[in-house]
Amino acid sequence: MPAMNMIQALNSALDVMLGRDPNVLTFGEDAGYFGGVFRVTDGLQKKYGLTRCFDAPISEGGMIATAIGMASYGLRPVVEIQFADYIYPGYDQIVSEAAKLRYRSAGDFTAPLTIRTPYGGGIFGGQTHSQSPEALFTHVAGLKTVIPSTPYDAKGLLIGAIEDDDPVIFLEPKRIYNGPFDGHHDRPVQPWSKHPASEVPDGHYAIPLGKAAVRREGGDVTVLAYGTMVHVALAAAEEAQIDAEVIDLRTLVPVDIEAIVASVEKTGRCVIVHEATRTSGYGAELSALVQEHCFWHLEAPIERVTGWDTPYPHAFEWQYFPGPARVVDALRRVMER
Amino acid sequence: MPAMNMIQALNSALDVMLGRDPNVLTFGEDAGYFGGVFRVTDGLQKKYGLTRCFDAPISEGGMIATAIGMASYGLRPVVEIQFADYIYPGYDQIVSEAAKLRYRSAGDFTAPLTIRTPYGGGIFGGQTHSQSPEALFTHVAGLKTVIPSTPYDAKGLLIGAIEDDDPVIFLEPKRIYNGPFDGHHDRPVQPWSKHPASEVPDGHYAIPLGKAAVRREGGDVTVLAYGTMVHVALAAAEEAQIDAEVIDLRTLVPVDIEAIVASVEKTGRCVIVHEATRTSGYGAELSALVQEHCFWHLEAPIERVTGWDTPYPHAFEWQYFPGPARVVDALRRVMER
Amino acid sequence: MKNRAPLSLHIPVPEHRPGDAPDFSDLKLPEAGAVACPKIDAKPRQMSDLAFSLIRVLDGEGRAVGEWNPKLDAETLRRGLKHMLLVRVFDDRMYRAQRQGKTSFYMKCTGEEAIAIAQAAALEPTDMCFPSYRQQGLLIARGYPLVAMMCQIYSNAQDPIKGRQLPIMYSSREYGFFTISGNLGTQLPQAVGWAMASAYKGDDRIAAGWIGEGTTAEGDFHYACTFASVYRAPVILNVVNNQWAISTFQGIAGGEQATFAARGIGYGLPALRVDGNDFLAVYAATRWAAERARANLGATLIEHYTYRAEGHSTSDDPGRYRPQDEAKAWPLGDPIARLKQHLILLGEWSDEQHETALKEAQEQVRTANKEAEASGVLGSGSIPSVKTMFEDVYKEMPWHLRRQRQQMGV
Amino acid sequence: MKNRAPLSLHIPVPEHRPGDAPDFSDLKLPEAGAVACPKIDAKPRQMSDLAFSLIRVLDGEGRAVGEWNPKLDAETLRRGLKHMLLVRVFDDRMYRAQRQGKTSFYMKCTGEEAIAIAQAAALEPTDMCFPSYRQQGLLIARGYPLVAMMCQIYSNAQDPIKGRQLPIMYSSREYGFFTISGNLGTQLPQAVGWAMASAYKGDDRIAAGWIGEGTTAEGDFHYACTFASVYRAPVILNVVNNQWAISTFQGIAGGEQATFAARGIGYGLPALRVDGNDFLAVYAATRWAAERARANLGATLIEHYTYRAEGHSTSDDPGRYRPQDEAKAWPLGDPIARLKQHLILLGEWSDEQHETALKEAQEQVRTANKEAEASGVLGSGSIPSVKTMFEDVYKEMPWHLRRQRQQMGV
Ligand SMILES: Cc1ncc(C[n+]2csc(CCOP(=O)(O)OP(=O)(O)O)c2C)c(N)n1
Ligand SMILES: Cc1ncc(C[n+]2csc(CCOP(=O)(O)OP(=O)(O)O)c2C)c(N)n1
Ligand SMILES: [Mg+2]
Ligand SMILES: [Mg+2]
Repeated sequence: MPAMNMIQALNSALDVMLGRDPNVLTFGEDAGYFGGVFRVTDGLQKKYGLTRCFDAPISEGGMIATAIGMASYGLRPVVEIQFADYIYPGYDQIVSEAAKLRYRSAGDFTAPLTIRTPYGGGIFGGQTHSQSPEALFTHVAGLKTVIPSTPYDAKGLLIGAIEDDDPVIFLEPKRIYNGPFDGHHDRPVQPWSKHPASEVPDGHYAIPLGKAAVRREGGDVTVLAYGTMVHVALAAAEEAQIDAEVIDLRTLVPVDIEAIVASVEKTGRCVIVHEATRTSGYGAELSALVQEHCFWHLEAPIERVTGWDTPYPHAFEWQYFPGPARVVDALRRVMER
Repeated sequence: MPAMNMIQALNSALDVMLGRDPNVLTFGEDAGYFGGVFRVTDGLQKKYGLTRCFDAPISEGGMIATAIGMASYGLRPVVEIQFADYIYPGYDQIVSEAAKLRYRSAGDFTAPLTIRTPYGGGIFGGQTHSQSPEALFTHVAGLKTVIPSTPYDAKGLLIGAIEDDDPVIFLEPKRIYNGPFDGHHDRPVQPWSKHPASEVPDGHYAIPLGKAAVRREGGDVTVLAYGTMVHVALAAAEEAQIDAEVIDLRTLVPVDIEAIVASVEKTGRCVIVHEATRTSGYGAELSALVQEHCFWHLEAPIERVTGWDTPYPHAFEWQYFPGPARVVDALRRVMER
Repeated sequence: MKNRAPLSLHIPVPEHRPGDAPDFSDLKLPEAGAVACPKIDAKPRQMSDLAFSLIRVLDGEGRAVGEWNPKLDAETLRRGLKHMLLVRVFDDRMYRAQRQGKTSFYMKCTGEEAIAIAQAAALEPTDMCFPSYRQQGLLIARGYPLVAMMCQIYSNAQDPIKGRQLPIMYSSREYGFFTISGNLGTQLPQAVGWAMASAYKGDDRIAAGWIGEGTTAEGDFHYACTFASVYRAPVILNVVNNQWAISTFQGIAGGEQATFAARGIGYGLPALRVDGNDFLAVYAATRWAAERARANLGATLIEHYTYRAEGHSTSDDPGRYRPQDEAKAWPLGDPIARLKQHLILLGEWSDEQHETALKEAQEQVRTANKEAEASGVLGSGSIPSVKTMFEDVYKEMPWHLRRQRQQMGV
Repeated sequence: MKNRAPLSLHIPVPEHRPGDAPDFSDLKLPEAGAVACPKIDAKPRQMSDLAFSLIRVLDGEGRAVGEWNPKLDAETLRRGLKHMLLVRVFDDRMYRAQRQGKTSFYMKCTGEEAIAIAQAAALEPTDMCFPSYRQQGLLIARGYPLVAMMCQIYSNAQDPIKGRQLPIMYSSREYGFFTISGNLGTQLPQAVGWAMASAYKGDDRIAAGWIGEGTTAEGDFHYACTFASVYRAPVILNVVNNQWAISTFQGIAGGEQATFAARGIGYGLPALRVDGNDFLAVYAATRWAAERARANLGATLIEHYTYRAEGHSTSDDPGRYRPQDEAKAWPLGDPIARLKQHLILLGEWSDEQHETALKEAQEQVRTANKEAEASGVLGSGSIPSVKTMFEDVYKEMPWHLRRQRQQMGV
């Protein structure tokens, strides 16, 4: 099996789906001839032709609106939003239309579209190339929100998302496009090829939405994470030398509540990690769910390790990024209790 | 002191501020000559002239964008969005611009604007006239989110919001514009005039943002609510005959953490009530905050009573609306623990 | 610069307000038949004058004149007239139903019937419509059951969309009628996307979308025009300029400075401005745009110039912001009366026939309403099963919705 | 309909791609001086041809010709030339700084210098600018310290915006330069709002906003045009058509079907299309629009037709999507060379003076950069105090941010 980085894995997922299903097409800003600023659609226009993979006007609202129209016709469009920070002009079409089409028409019309977009920090992108807006989608009934953390999952989940009959927000942790990142920015960059999850089958395989993955088994504390933070959490668990169980949620809505409850009931402790700003972040929902389902098992307060409640400041990339040190502190705090 | 309903109180707040400060102006769809579909700006164009209170194109994005430009000039614009359900076309300007102007320019430019908009259900408005989107704003650093529950507070908080130097999302519980509503839709409608909080001074007074109000003192359980749900919670407390302390948050961000902690440390129990859909609603943040600050005081799981995770269905107004019966059940559950 | 007058802010205001006598005397209208009809493959720039003029076919006497005359057979004209009558009768009945407390809300299209009815006639039944809430005529012209419309309005157990939406927010894939959104304008770029998909698949169906003149200020209008122009989508973009957006006159949407049709010019789209109360003119313009779209020549923007004869909705009282009876003064008249006059002039119709047709329409609506009310009206009688409240959020119900349904005890 | 060709989806493609020889031969350009200059109070419809033509003043020999010739004195011209030189030298230096790893990102405006520099000269220093990231020339023409720009680019302790933003996202209220947003287009309707406020206050300052041709597809462009038209805002709306949006050619933004200036017609805005590489034409058009705005006649849309001579940013390699050296083939040449030629023709400039001016610019930039680097570059040297990371989110720091700052241990 070839070793792929996350970009190649995502490209392979699109390649497979364009090859299998004539109703799949993809478009976005610079996504056609050039293949996308992150190269995820590289080569697809050449291989499948102008109308299967093309450039779009700089109009996130227009892209998502036309994709909804295409989906209502019967296609399965995949829209690339160049950075998650730029998805807001399309927010009305996502929230008021894509998310509600099936419900308001009692299933008469549906919107099986996938919106792919790179998110997250760690790349010195400043406040408009580093955002983590997942909670703005998890609050919206009718949407599914997916975030992969490895090349293998990226391909399987993207295929799962495209084949899903509901609208999916597919957030790609751009910091780990080219290699896993545990938050130690001062250490040499690792390529994916050294990581087992870079072994990606060429053909079709789908990872069902709604299923989490236990990345590290442990008995003392449960760490809930997704995207880049999965790797940070794993590093922190090692460094803290705490028997932590690290769960990669993979799908935020619908979330894999069984996996979460099973783990927290076992460990009695929980740390939630995300890059997004803290207040009303998805960590709040996870914290509420855990205490609702596992209250009598909790031996310490649930901790949230998150981005600060500020925009992402260019000069303070690593002071803002919730790195392993902060996760280690949180793990120690919950264990002390 | 005149008895005012919430519409009159809001109108009075705008009247006072237009009279005091030539830099205050207000505009919105149908807000000029006609005085707004809910009559909140009634008479203001006649009194202050065309340029102080005027009609706007049907362009929430354009209204908020131009208001930001006006605010950066030095004005204090008050924008009316006809229904909160229609604010999304302006979401990018709110999140990417109004919320970030001060930070990204290090205070060189600021956006002291107020966005007023009616929200919430209970009026058979269907899924596009009943939404409660507060959590989509509480997650955004740089925004303040305010929700009044009485005429007195509506005026004082709106003046506080207009005088505040940061952008404020001011959500008006339209179900209680004309009278308090405790969720008993089968009982005769009460006018505000029978309620003490309808005594509203004519002149200027401001309620500082960030301060909650204890609406009912109690020792057994803390109920956190805002807007219409404050009245539902008060009714539920009576009906359950439980010694519940009902806190009206009034400002969601920055939230009055001291009031919350003081109460929950006293009661050891907490029920959170809001109309918005449950998953990633503001109740999740409240739940997370309470268990982080009061973990060792909690004697029962924190309960959330919220709207279901569906759009607001026209035929099921009262099955969807989180009425007193559901709050009573929650109060009983937490007390049984 | 200092010795120049200070800047001042311009706020557009309509010429007449309550208390004034309605007066359209300074409205300049070209004669019927005055506007030339270009070939469907003509270059948009060569026809940009059409955006500032007005395509009219029926003249004051009810004659059909000029190059845009679609020369329709009497049968088609009679069908159109009957459909317009049916829409008006339906609107009156449902308006009363709301006043009687049988539902929460209703919206009429009185005075604008020609637009949806003539366009439905000019389009193929398989073409896809993305309407606003004022194109109920499309469903009626396509033969959608009145009972189904009424059950939607009553949110009763027979409501095809299970009581999920506000009255008049119909949806019917089968009849090529896209689920109506309460959010203005969103459907227009969706129509463009549907049309792009049709072209992508080598289909022959085109799409049409409708918004009001007030809604042109939304970004969605701009998205629709941009994508339709760039990808030459086979779509007709209709702007129904009934001159009012609730209480707000068209000047606040930009109507003071240019026509709404003129917006098309900047995108290189053919832009037609049509007398929206003239069944023949609306039919001809729509037919022209449809042929152009089917010939892979791309999209057309059509402004339908009309007047909203009644309130915005049952929640609105136009007497508070515009002169009483302004509707009666509207120089382009009533679409039903004008088509009737034309048919009578042709010797294809009579007052007696008209009376009969009206009675038939009333009877049809009465019967349908009886049946609909039998299934219940809002707040009394049958309603959809509460269980269904949790369905269709997703294709399969996830755990959290199943759990919430249990908490609901259903 | 069945016997007609099936529909097909049109995807615009540029004429030339890597490997092709650059070729602009089928570009039709009117002669310099060919376009008439209307009075500032002329009706937009009477000047709609301007949107499809091109205002040019400098001809091939460097003569200034035609009605649009602003007849500037030699001193103004020399200042403009020196400012353009300074911008280009500054860009080259900062581009190298990024390549040397001293910062994360940089964007040049090479080939587009005339736009910001001529417009800064045509506007009053107190007029408010809402730029995109390609109008660094505005700051330079207004005398903003180069060191401050460089400290922003290096995110060091002297960065006026405390390291909060990506390089080149300058902000200076004092110099009438609005804080640049990473989100495209948002500043254009904000400029309209600022202009409305100025008119509301009876001020005499006008506003100007800039976006690229690709950004016209955003809703913000439509909002800006709509509000500017409806409220007659004293604002100049500039679309810089450099023909590329990163890798995407202008056809994907609608440039295949019409000009970007033509968008103004539908809003009833005067729409000028200008040779963006012609200092005199840009100056004249801007002056015309500014006078019109100050006379309470409202907004003007200006398309500056130019060519993005280099990569989109330091992250971009144009060789991957367009022919090598296409810039050199651009028929409207280089704005610096053209103004230089004009000044020499006037006898007001010489190659020697040009050499000296260039050296002075290089010296000025070198000195400034020394000073800036002394305060640190990205990742080494001084940075703003970490405490400041939590400031300016709100005017007063709320409890949760104070708490987070404590957790951070600062
Ligand atoms: C996005 C959005 N903003 C505001 C509204 C509230 N609203 C409903 S109808 C209407 C007026 C629409 O006027 P117009 O577009 O001219 O259509 P008409 O009603 O005249 O047919 C408004 C402002 C809405 N439904 N959606
Ligand atoms: C809302 C938004 N969408 C996408 C981007 C990513 N982006 C940055 S620059 C750019 C191209 C802009 O092209 P144009 O408007 O022509 O300006 P130019 O760079 O040519 O000056 C894109 C797509 C963004 N910054 N903001
Ligand atoms: Mg209208
Ligand atoms: Mg460009």
